[in-house]
Amino acid sequence: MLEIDVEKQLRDFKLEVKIEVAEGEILMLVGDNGCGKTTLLNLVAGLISPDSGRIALDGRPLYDSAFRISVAPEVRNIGYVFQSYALFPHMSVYDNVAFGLRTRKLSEQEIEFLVKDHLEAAGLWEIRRAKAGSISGGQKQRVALARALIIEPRLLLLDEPLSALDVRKQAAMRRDLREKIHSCGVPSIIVTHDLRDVACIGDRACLIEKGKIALSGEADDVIGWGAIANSDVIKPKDSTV
Amino acid sequence: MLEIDVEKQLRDFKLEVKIEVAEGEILMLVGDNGCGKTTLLNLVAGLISPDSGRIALDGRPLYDSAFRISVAPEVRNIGYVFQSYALFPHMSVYDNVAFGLRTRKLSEQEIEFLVKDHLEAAGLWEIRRAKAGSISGGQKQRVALARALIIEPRLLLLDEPLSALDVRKQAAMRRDLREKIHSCGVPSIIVTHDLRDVACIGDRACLIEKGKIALSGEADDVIGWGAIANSDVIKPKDSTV
Amino acid sequence: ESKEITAFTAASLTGAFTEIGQMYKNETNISVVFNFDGSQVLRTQIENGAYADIFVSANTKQMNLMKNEGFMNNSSITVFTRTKPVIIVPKDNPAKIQSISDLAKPGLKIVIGTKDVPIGDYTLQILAKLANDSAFGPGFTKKVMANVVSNETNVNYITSKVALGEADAGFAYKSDVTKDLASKITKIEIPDKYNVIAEYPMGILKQSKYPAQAQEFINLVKSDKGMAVLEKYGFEPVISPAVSVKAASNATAPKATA
Amino acid sequence: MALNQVELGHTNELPGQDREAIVIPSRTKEMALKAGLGLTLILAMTFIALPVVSLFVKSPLDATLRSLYDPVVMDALKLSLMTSTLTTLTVVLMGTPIAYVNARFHYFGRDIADSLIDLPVIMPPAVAGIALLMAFGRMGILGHYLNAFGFGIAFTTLAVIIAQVFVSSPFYIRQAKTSFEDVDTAFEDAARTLGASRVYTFFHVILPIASNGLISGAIMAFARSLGEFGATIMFAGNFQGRTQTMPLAIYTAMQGDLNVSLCLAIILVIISFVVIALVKMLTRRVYKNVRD
Amino acid sequence: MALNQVELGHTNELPGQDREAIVIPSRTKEMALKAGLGLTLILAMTFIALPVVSLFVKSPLDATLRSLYDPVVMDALKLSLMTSTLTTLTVVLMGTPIAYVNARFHYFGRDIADSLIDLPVIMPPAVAGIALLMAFGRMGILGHYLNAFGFGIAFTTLAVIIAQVFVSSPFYIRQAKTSFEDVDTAFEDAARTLGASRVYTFFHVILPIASNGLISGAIMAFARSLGEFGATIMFAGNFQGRTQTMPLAIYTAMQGDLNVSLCLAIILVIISFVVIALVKMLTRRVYKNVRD
Ligand SMILES: Nc1ncnc2c1ncn2[C@@H]1O[C@H](COP(=O)(O)OP(=O)(O)OP(=O)(O)O)[C@@H](O)[C@H]1O
Ligand SMILES: Nc1ncnc2c1ncn2[C@@H]1O[C@H](COP(=O)(O)OP(=O)(O)OP(=O)(O)O)[C@@H](O)[C@H]1O
Ligand SMILES: [Mg+2]
Ligand SMILES: [Mg+2]
Repeated sequence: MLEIDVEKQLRDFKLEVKIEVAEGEILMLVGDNGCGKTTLLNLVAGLISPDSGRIALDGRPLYDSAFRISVAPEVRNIGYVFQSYALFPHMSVYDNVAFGLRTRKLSEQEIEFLVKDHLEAAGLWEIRRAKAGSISGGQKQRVALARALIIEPRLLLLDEPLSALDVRKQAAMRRDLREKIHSCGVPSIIVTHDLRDVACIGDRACLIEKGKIALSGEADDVIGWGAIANSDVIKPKDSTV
Repeated sequence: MLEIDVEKQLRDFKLEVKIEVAEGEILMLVGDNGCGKTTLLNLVAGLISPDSGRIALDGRPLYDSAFRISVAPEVRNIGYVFQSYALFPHMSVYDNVAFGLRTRKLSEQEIEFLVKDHLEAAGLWEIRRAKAGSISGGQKQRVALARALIIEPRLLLLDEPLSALDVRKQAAMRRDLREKIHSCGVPSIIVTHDLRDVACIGDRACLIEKGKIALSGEADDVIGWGAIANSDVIKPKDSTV
Repeated sequence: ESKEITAFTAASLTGAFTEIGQMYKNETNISVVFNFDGSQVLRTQIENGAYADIFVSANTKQMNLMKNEGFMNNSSITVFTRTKPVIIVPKDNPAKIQSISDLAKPGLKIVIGTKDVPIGDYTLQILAKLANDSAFGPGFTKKVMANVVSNETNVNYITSKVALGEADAGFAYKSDVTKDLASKITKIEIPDKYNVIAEYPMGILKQSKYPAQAQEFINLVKSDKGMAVLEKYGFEPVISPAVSVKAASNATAPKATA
Repeated sequence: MALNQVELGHTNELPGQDREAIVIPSRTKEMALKAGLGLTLILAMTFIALPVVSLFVKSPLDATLRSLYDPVVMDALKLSLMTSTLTTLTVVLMGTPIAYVNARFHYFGRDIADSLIDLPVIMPPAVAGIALLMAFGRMGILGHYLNAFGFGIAFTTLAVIIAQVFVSSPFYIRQAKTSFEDVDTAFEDAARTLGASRVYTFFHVILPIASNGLISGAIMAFARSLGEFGATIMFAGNFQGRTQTMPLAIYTAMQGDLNVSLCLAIILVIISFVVIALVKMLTRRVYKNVRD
Repeated sequence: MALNQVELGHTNELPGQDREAIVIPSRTKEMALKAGLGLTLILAMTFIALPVVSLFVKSPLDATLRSLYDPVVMDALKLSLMTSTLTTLTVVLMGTPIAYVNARFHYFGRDIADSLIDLPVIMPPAVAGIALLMAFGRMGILGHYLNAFGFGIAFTTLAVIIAQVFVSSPFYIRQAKTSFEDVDTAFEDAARTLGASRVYTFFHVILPIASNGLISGAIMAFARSLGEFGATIMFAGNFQGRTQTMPLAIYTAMQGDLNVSLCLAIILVIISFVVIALVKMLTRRVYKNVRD
């Protein structure tokens, strides 16, 4: 279980969030641009420090201002898809995806097996040798996803992970993501602006407004939320997807 | 009218596209990741050179391999939203949006008037002084949109311009974009993976597959295309949006 | 009318000539512009087109080369001062060197000039004389050479290293141990029978636009007033102003006359 | 993301070994790393600082202050600051386009041109001085013609600047080239589509983004020209008030008294240090405005 | 986007003024710009190349080749290449952590430490040599203790390397620092979340991304130490086979015969040029593999 209860003063407002995400639960974060979703993920990942509060995973603190604990990001065991991907520009697609396995000192054989598996599933095997800077935007996003999922993390943080995927990949990925997370049972937070993502992937959803949780509930409730009502989204009729 | 008829050998396949976009017409480009949409926009913008072919705007060639003509990008008068935004990291939000006006040597007064107008419309006026590197992803996309639209270009190239916008902004922008383009009457090409964009903004749509145009037709036909059929998208019931 | 004459002057004369230049200005209202550098560099500069009225060399070799290349007004060349090499040791003298014979002690650090700079040339001449003397012999010279840790290209490097205590001993000109350096360096005189004399010639260049004024400056240097200044800086006056350059060439350096 | 900067003092705030050690498995490693880095830093800084400090310790400071009133020293100091400033300006004006062209364009002979730029660094300074005399001196390959028009360069203040430019320009050009290479071409593309010409793009987009490296290169060139001795004394001579910069004055003083020359060296070091620190502070402020 | 690179020869392929001039309004400007840039480039290259060329023209090349067989020259050349290589290695090993720490961490006294690094550049080389003697010489502040253990540095090959490191390290450190500053921290963040420690991140992410600047800085430091004279002769002395590097051999020869010394200078320049060009070619290949 992931427990978050943090405060952080940002440039324009104060971020104050208290949420819990259970094992295998998928929490969808929605909210206006600049409301603090990415910042929240960065806090959980340990890339920035909260002003105060506590973050704990499975009962163990990752951050605790009371005890002055702050666990380094590299031992938090997180799968993080950055909003801007942050692919290593000097590495090939293959090496980007293999990176997290190499830091875990797997043998090259195991690495090759796993990477091949993930790259083929993502339709990236053909361009495995291309440098990460010379592939298309959607291909970059797929690499970022594969890179984060391959390490079988204890916690998933996905920042708009499907926004640049093509229609088919998007549909397939929604299905895959939900299955994968539920089967491996790690707490997951997914940021999105697409209410279909909320409906198709999420178990629970939170609406953030200016750094505070404004609404929270079942994923299926989202459409009814007034805060995002004037959207043109219609909930899929059947949930085969 | 924009006429495109170009060939370009890419790493994995050859791009061969022949399309025309009329004044005030909005052409939606859809297609799998890596099929060549961004590359096509770069060719039209003059950022890369085709191997051969011809690109003409209002009858005047922008590029013509037969006559060895290649008009520099800065005189093509294009509004281009880059897929990765390409905001100038050393400039504030304000200066980013004002950039295209400054190159056109408008007076600072006119610039301030116009920029204020656009920033307020995009909800960015409060963060006008923030450096482009220190704003959220969606805010960046809004800046990129404002920067491209403010110069009143002769041609609009928008590469997934709404993908990072929040739900409300997305809906508003779809409406705005369509109105704006139709009222100023410039040919426009919009790349998207969101079929709602196609349905709500576009006049016409093209499906690209491995560098070739696979299908082309009215925007409303898209849902019927088999090539992207296993999508979970349902066309909005009413077109109030 | 503000005339000035340019004197390319060996760097070791910096203090003395700056003073004499001031004297000259006071007397004639003509200023002397100095370019202080190593004699060899000054020659290179003149060969490459530098303008000078007077060339003041720290050794006869560079002056002879200039003469042979036809730059000098030969009749104007005159030796105006002398100095002689001494052994220098740091004031606290860690190696306890009292006389020339101590230089052969094994393990010393001795710095000398490289053979192409005058001080190095003189040092080798002195060592050769010692080798020929039964009191020392070739073995002595060999031991001294074995102690040499550096062949310096500039006398400054020798005095600096000895003054800082990095070298146990070195060979330099008596005049190099200035008033200020005397607090850090002890001079050990070399017996005249082994020593050589270094001569400083000066002369007017053919290209000079003011040969008369230049000659006046040379005369001032050689006058009693000029000699007094040079003496103040540790140089030895030339008793007979008529010594010719040829007689003073390195190979046939006469025994000390001072 | 400036926010993500982790401060070196950070884990000092972690709890003692006795309390929560299990939560932070990399803590000991982290500590060891920091200790190692700190040690390297201290050792290296000592290595660089010790000689400088020795210079200060072993020289009489009162004499240093007194020599400031010596007109020879004042002349040399003024000349040094003046020529080094002009040199830096020349190097920046001349070197920036070269660096940019070599970073962004392919032309015939680019690799040779690029390597040629480094040559002045390899030449021992006196050789550089002789080479300059052979090129621009009265008998020189080019100077020869200039002289026919009554235009002599060698042994003038101009010669000081030329010598300094020759010797210090490679340091600027090399760093500038690297900085230009590292500017993402996407920004250039964006500027061009927004109607900016190549020149406008260069001044308003590329130059500011590369400015960190350019400033650092310019400081290096300035420092190098302040310390320049060998090429200057050979090509420009050692004339007080005209070509005698501080390093030349130091050399000249060394003929008489080592101490005096060390005093001059200390003056040069202190004043240069102050100037460079000021430049850094000022440009950091500008840079902060530009970047953050 | 390497694709977007526009080649300098590009608009040469445009049609003549008579045909389609109206379509390309910036053509004349573009031509003028290119002419201007080309001219600047040619002028600046001439300025740097002319002295080098003069050196070659005015010296007898056969004598140059002959002097290669002189054992003094061979000794000096070997010593120069050996010491400069070791110096560059030392500078890179010692300077890289300093540059990184100064680029990424804030600690007390960082600004002073950073400015201190530049001081060796400002010192005229002979003064640097004296400062080194005062620190590490027999009577030096530190050398004094070392000497008590029978460990003398001055007048050894080690002293040559120390002098070169002292003089050339600023050039590497400054450029490395700039390169590290310019690496986007997002890549570091990504690596950390993927389980990479600080050290792993440094070697596998930051170092490769900054490599362009690091290599360029190392080349500068190498070139600077190849040309180093003043500090070396002051601190290490001039002894054939032990401390007489090429620049020292050149100065020594200069005292006797200028022509001989120029021959040696030409040898130094040619060999260094070849070495540096080779290093550049090799690293460019590596770099291409890394980047493209
Ligand atoms: N800089 C580059 N160098 C070489 N090849 C590239 C580069 N950028 C993209 N490509 C390749 O060119 C092809 C077309 O890429 P493009 O960016 O045009 O795709 P796209 O249609 O925009 O895809 P997406 O929907 O993911 O943005 C792809 O195969 C891609 O891998
Ligand atoms: N590097 C930064 N430095 C300072 N402020 C920042 C930085 N990045 C973002 N901000 C600001 O912090 C606030 C929260 O940003 P954040 O990136 O968390 O928004 P977000 O919810 O992820 O938005 P989006 O949906 O657009 O991605 C915004 O006001 C933003 O402008
Ligand atoms: Mg975000
Ligand atoms: Mg694209």
